[in-house]
Amino acid sequence: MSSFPRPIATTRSATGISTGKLAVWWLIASEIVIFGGVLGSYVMHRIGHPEWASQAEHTNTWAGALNTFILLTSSLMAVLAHQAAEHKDGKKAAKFLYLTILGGLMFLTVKSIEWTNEIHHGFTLTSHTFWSFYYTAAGIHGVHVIVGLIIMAIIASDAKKGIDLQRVEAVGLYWHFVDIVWIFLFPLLYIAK
Amino acid sequence: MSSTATPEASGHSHDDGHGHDGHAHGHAEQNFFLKYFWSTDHKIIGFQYLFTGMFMALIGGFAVYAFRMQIAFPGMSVPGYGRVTATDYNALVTTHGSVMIFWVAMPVLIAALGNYLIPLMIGADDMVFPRLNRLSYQLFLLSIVVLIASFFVQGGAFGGAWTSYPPLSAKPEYNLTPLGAPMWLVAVALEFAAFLLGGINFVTTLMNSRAPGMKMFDVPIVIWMIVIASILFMASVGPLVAGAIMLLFDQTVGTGFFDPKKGGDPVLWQHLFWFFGHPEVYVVLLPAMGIVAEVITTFSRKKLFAYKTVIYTAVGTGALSFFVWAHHQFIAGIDPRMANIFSVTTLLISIPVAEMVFVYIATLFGGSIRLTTPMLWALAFIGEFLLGGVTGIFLGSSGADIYFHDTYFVIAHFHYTFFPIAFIAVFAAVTYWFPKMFGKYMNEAWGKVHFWGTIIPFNFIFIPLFLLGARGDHRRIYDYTHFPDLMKPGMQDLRVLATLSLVVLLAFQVVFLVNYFYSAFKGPKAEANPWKANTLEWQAPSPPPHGNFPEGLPTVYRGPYEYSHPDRQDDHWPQNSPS
Amino acid sequence: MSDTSTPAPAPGAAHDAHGGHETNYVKIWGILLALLVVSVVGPMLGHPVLTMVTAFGIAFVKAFLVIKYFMHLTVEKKYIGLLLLTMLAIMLVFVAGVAPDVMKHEGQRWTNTAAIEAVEKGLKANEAAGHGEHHGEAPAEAPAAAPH
Amino acid sequence: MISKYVDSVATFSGDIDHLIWVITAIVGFWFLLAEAVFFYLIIRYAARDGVRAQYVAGEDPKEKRWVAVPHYLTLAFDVWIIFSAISVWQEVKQTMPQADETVRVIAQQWAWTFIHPGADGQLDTADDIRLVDELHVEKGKTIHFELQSRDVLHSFSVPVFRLKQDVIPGRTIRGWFKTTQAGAYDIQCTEICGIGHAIMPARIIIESPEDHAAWLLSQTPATAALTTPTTQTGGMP
Repeated sequence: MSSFPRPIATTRSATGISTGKLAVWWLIASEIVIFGGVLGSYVMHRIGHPEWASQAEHTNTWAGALNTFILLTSSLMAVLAHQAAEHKDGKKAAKFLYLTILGGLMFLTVKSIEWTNEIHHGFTLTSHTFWSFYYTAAGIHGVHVIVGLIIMAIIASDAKKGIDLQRVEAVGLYWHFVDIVWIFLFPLLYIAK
Repeated sequence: MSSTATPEASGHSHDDGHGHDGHAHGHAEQNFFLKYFWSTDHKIIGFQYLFTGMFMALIGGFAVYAFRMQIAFPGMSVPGYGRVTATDYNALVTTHGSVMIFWVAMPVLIAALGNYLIPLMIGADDMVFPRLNRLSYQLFLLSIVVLIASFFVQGGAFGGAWTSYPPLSAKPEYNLTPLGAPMWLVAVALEFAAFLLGGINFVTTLMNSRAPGMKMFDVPIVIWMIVIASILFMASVGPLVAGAIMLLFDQTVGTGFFDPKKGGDPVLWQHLFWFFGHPEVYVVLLPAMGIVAEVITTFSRKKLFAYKTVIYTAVGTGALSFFVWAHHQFIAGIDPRMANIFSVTTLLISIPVAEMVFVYIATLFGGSIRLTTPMLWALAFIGEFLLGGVTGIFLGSSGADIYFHDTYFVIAHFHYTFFPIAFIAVFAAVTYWFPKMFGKYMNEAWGKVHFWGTIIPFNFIFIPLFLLGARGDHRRIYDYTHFPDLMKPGMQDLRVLATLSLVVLLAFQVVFLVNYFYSAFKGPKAEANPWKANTLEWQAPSPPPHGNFPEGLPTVYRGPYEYSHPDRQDDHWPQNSPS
Repeated sequence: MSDTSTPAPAPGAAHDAHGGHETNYVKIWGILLALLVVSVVGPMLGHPVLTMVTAFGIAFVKAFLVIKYFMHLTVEKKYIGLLLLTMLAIMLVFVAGVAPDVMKHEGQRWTNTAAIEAVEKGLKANEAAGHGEHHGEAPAEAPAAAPH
Repeated sequence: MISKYVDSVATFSGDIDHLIWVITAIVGFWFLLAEAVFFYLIIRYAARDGVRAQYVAGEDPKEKRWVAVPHYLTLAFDVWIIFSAISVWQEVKQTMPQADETVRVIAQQWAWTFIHPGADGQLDTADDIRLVDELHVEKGKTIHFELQSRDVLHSFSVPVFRLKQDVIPGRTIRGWFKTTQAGAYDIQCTEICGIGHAIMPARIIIESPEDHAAWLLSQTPATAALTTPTTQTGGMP
């Protein structure tokens, strides 16, 4: 990582916000509209189709709640990693990032068990448009989780060596955003029945 | 002025001495592949986008040649293509539309010029995320590979128009392109991903990496415009990205997001598409406007009239563009009451755009205008775009749109906007920045031949199409002989006139290509600032080396348009000149 | 995108504001978990309006807590918050423009016959499925969900 | 202007033509004025030896007037156009005058089916007349139409009425027209609907009351049954 010569441009900060963090804010801004598009479409359909309630009933609230718990906890780990990075403690930051990654992996595990179960009961992507939305929205979110995990693993291994500690905060922001999306997916897909 | 950036200036001068120079040398001895295909240098990536865009323009141009020949001479074997069947025709129309917008206008106006110009014009040595930049181009290239592959798969290329309305686009039994349709959609989605990454890079670079002393209101208009356009793109494309995933599932696994039989709604796609599709018009318009601002100020030696007004109108246009999308759907089945609201917002958006054009015309007042090739292109942009702009009023007026919707009037209208944007302004940019890009001059005489050989046929293509549209010719019809009312005397003559003009226009592009590539290698050597312009890129050597400013990154003392300042002997005043 | 040439604040200043609150994060996490429990328990009371309030109201509170305390948006530059709000507003504009066509199944001079049939058939099927609770809940869905 | 080339056959087609004329006059005036100023400035301020360009920032309100005044005028003319456009829109798309007859128009890849109500004037009765690619209406009658699609999007466009409405599967979209003149004219599909988009023309035949009555007689239920279009257009579901 450090072999790449970083241009002076990257080190400038006319706004006072570090470049990486500023970019993540813009990334989050553009993600809001992506999730907004799919969730907006879903909400409009859901309100227009009260009969979908009978499909929504079959979602597993407990799995959703467990995943919310896991993501909230991993968010806590991410913010603790950020705190450690602030104190220039790369080792500690890496430790918390690995815990965050563990949370993400647990989230994916719960998700796959849940989906396997649902697919076994015949609720597939194509069985009903409710389920199409369910799998698409949660699937897009899941892809974000996976991407976040990969990036976090790279940053954690750097942070352990004390390199680029400012990135810990940036990836944390992204992770909190992924968490917030789930905070809204949870009531939309699981609770509103 | 410079004091505002002191905390950063000190850090910068430190970097300047060490990191930067080592950086430039580190890249000196790369092999050809690494230098041109794996480079993270913003200028190389800009060139990659530019040349890829030019290549795609050839594809788009060939497609329009083939299907226009079919319209003018139904059933003929088109030289170089062969017989155009109905399936071919739809595929060609779709290819032309999507290629020209997604793979020509977007990469050239935003990605190529943005990459090349942003670091140079704000006095930085590169983009803030060079490797992200390279990834963005690679994704873009991948999207092209997918698109071109889709021409050769079973069933052929997608033929459901660039709007890709379901259910036609969603089901193979309707569109008969079981592979072409999903591949087209994947290509578009990859292209969006590439530009999202690029856009984040652009915005961050401008916000954080301006030269010391450069305030936001010292930034050249073209950079403002490219960045505003990137933001517009980021804010509008989201729903369509989501929609593309949904449509892809509809096509490949059989979900029913847009299938009324399964509880979906085809109208939803139209909204998702145009919610992006209309801001997209301004995404490409604004950079074109920015190019014109640079060129006309340089060649009329004038300060830009009301610099801040231009920025405010650009922001206003961008903001309003989120409220107008459904004017593409007036008669497409939306509730007629909504059409009233969208008609009002649509006509209101004409105000900031008109004001921008007025500002440019006012800039010419009191100037010292030299009609060089880039200036001719920039002026032609204003002159031609005006017609494109005013004809939009017909279509934005809901009542008149009932008749004009989906006719050739629409086609002529948006080509009077898009051709000036994607070609006239781009030619202005390419010829204006050519000495900077290659350190050589283009041939001026051949440049003017190409100019007139493009502008005159351009008008002879699209004025006939306005007339045909007013007489009821509707779009995407490969053979009008089935419609008695559309074969009245004179109508086919107009179609033939448009087609022949197109052939002439395409032929004249050869002049450009020869002039461009010959001059790039063999043209007379150009100095660093041949046009005596103020902006920072002209203060770097031509062509700029890796790292851009070998004598140290510049510090900025004033705005970009201080031409003919009364206190100065010189009629230009570079942004980085201390006095 | 306001004028961004203002000098950078001392890098530590903003961070120190939350640097010292090491226990705070765990406390916020505790609150978030408590809210999660409420949002899961809410629907068990079986009142549709209450469900909506606990589900979505609490989601907003949770999101607010994460944004304020974990993402430190409040100590970030103002325009970052404005940017995110603008994006949300854009989505509201989108939904407002689309809802009359997609969410509603009937309008001036048009009827979404397919959707109306699907709703009728679906509701009948739900009723036929026999569970009393389905019967009670399904029709209540539409009015309860409307505010969102 | 339009009617010189395309007949104007419905009651509202003249209003649309008039609207188009109004817009043409307004934007045409502005377009020519702007181009005239533009070319004048190019010629007047062409570079001359020894003449230096002026330094005008354009920030002074006095200078800005040159842009601000046209800007307010644009707004004023926009308002004029908006009011004219919306009044026409409301006439064509938002009002529904009392119907004399209702026809059902069913689009599919790539044919139109027109269901006429027949002698009793009621749809969905035994004497309905189903015709493919041919719509018969009586001159001067107010006709309501119901648009439906069996597969993809189509668009019901009658240029001589200046009328256009997309047809969406899953929806029924209603509209109206009232003819003013007899004759046979094109009905076009103006929304791309697959490879047969260009071979989806139909004709509207506007007949005088006598001719219409004769046509109605010729389409007795017995013969109508024989020409039922489902067999001709294939078994699209």
